[in-house]
Amino acid sequence: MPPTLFLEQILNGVQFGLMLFLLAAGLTLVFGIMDMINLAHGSLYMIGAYLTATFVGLTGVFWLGVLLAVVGTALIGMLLELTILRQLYKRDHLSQVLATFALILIINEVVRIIWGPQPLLLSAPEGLSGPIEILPGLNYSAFRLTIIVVGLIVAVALLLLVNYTRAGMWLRAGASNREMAQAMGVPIKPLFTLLFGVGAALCAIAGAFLGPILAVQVGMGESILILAFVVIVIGGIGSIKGALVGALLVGIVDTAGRAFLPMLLSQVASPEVASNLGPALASILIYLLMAVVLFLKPQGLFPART
Amino acid sequence: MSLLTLEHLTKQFGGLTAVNDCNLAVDAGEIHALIGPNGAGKTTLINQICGALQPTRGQIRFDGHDITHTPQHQRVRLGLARTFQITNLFKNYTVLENLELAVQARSGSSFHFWNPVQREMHLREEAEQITELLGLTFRNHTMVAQLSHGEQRQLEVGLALACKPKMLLLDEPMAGMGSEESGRMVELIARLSQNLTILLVEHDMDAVFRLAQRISVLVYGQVIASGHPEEIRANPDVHRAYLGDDHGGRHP
Amino acid sequence: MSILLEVRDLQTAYGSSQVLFNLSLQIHQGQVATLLGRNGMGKTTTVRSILGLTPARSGLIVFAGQRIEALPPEQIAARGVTVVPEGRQIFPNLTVRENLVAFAANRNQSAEPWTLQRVYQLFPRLQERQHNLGNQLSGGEQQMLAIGRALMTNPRLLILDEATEGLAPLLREEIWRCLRLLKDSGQTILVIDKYVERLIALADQHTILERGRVVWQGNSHTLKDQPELWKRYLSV
Amino acid sequence: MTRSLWRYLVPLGLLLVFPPIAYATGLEFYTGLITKIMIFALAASSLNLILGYGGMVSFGHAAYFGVGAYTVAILTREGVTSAWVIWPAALVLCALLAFLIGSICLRTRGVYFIMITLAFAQMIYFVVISFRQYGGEDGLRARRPDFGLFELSDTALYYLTLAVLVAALYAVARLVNSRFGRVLQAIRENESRAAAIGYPVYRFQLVAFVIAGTLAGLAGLLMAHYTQYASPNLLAWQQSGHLMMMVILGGVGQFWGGVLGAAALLVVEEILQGFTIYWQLGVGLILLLIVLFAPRGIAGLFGRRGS
Repeated sequence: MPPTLFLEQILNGVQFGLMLFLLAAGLTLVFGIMDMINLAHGSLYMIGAYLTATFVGLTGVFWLGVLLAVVGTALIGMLLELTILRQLYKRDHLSQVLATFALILIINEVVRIIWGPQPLLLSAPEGLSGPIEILPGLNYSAFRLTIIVVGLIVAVALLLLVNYTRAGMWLRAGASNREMAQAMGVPIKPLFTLLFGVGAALCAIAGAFLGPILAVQVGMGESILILAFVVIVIGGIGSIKGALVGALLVGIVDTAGRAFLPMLLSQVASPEVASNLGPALASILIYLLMAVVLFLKPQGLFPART
Repeated sequence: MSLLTLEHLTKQFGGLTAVNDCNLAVDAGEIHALIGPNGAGKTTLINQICGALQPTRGQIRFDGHDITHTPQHQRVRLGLARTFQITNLFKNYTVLENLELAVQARSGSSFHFWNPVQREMHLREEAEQITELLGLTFRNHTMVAQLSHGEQRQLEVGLALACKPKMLLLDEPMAGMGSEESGRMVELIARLSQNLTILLVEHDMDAVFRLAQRISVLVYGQVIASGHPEEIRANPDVHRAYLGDDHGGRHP
Repeated sequence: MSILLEVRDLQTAYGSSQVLFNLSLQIHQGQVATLLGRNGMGKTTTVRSILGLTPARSGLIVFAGQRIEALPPEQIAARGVTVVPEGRQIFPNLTVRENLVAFAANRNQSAEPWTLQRVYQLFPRLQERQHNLGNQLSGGEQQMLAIGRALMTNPRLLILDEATEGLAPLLREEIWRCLRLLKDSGQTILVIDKYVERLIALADQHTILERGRVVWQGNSHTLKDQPELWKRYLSV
Repeated sequence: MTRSLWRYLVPLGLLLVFPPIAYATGLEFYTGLITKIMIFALAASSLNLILGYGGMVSFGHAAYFGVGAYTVAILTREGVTSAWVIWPAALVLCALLAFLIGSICLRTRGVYFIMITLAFAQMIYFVVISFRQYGGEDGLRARRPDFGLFELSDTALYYLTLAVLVAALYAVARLVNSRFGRVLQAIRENESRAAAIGYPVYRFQLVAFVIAGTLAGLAGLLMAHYTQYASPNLLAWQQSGHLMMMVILGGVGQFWGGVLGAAALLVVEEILQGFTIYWQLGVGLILLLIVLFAPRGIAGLFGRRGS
């Protein structure tokens, strides 16, 4: 296998992993801090992608469209928190699963009513549609490279925010003991609303940049939601660092598995078996990864609470 | 004759050594108190003796058996029962239901899927005997969540008793109690010790010096002194590490 | 001396079961006051009502001249009421240092506020462990951290709920020494504990609760001379 | 005693006489709908056994449901037609699978348990759809097996399903009131205390997990008889979610929770599908309202206690 192909797949894995991180970051914070399972997190990703497609279409400028979509999704996220999700913090996990599953159904149908059942067209901005040579002999999509840069910037900003600012300490304090945090003077309700807004904004960024690569369609949130959950469970719930490591692991393993497993398999098995089993094994790989991690470390790689 | 012996028992959590090469022998029939500053590893020690935690190194012998690697439920069968520092009961069950569960655990297999357990009257009868012993008969049908703190602490001991143990591990049975309730608990423990060996972890020095025949002092996971109450009271090391000037007078 | 906290006719309930009945008390600026009583008599509930964690059903709570009984806990805290809670409740996922600095403020506008350095001076042990997480501390260290955390907000009123519970005798002494120091510096304190003799030596004003009602109020002098009171309400 | 007995006999009697009446009045369609409801009632009840009574929130219960169905499809395709082979094969396979998955998953707790059960179900899903000779993503036709004694018409399937459901529910009712059931519920209530009074917690949970998996396999088997088709959707995580919805909707840890939840959800879906193509919007709104205003599920509304 040529090394450039290998490198390209690893870069694809990093790119996908960083986008997964944006989704997982919001999810793990909401989960770790409010002890709230929010299945509708994937719906915000879908809303972000739809809004991006719409705003890019309206304005004709990709980056302006993304900006508007991020703001719009953040507002929708905060609105959801204020109206419905806030009622669920005190409820058990099962009620949260049921209610947010109901939200998925509702949001999916509303999106279908507004935008219709057909997938939307969202393409990469023109200047970034071609490849650029990043190493001698290695051409890589400029848009994917942009995604990596954007993902890295957001990831670093988020890590700094959570680990080194007072708001970050308040969030972590609220995660372990909400009442005590309040008694120490943390304005917990607005903080949570804001957190939801930030989580939704991160979803929208992921939706905006993955939209041109994957499809913008109803149901896009659910399949990626499962991946985001896998990420935060591998990383340890509530840990931003864990989400980053987990996301990169899942992104690389998934991408590389899909690219290389069928190839590897065809060297040891018949082509028919390889073409049959290869994709299946590749799909299983991340779940296998999760099962192994949980078997060895039942609290994930970086447990936030002990 | 020692009923329980710990030899070189060590427990590490990552880099932290909670229990460090600890040796301890508890004789049959005695009340042996284990005291020491917070964080000395007392609860970790209890957790290893009862089997909730696996030791990193060392050996635990109980009643002639090496139980270092015996699963928790088998240690209960061998006669080793514990209470918890923080009350740990079946909260939404009544007092009798709590005790019936413990009685059931030691009377035959519970892998029976067909016959209604409510028909097994002997479970209830034995549970009632225990509430009588505890003086909680009037609470038989009260939900545990509705009991006072003191009553919950009593039931905590009762659940361990229902296992018909040879030895009780009591982890701070007086925790959070007022002096009146503490007094009742001291009486109960004294009464139990007529038929049982007891390892008592407690901060209430009045209770410890009233009850214990022997005392061991645990500091940084190691036993720094072990002996009769007068020896412990007179031991300068123990004063420096734990007792200080205050001998634990609660209320005047 | 001016009144810092006044509680008047406070009634508090959990669901349908009422816990506090017409409870009234006053704490003057610079005083140390106590709440005494057996377990389950309503001491912690009183504290929770003052903090806004279990809002009062009726009655007044006036702090520094303003009514606070209807405010959410974070606003009451912002006005300068800080608690060292029962069970310490350190944030386990924050380091010792973060536990201290996360809530730092100068809520009593002190000219010489508590700072990280001063807290480390008071409890050198905390400095040694400043990069450890809260859940890696021993019980005694957690208690010191809970006190340090409260001091870092420079509270106008410091509330200590069972700050010596579950501590080894030597550590208990350490806490008493610290409280004496705070009193001498002019800190207003409300303390709940069961070591009556210690409290008589430390505090100015005492309130005894029995089943959610105030059954006695008075100063240390009077309490010292009435041991029958302790017998009746505090011990066997 | 007699009053409570009537409470069971009246619905059972109605179910027994329903098919001929439906046939006479031209409402055969509803015989099929009720068969489907009974199948899901069995699947949801099996989940309720571990989720409600055992406190084990499995998010991968569809795995057993789907494997039960696929066993029928694959065996009949491979020429095995006797129900007397297919049924035991499916049940044993599901029991083994539940044993394997359970013995790994039960080492974790809480959310991690939810996610690792999901992971195993996903693995099974992807393995099954990778076999193109068994239909891949299109699913596989499943012929009705040969019972020897009778022809499995739609009506016969209705009665067979009814018989299986009644027998299974009776067995579950016995189980939750037995020694085992009491311990299982005690472990849900307080695991560390259950261990401290001498119960091997892991073993109890694993046995319950295997029983529930086998019952779900039984439901899946009937599902394949009903639709004569094994669809990958039966294995998908949405199906696990669907079963969980039924249990939560009906009442977690309430004896009738699985049955009520399955009936309510399927009937609502059926009705809304008749009105609008956006029927999921209605389902979502109803679920949301129920969570917000009826936290104990439908069984809770009737004020019955499960245990």
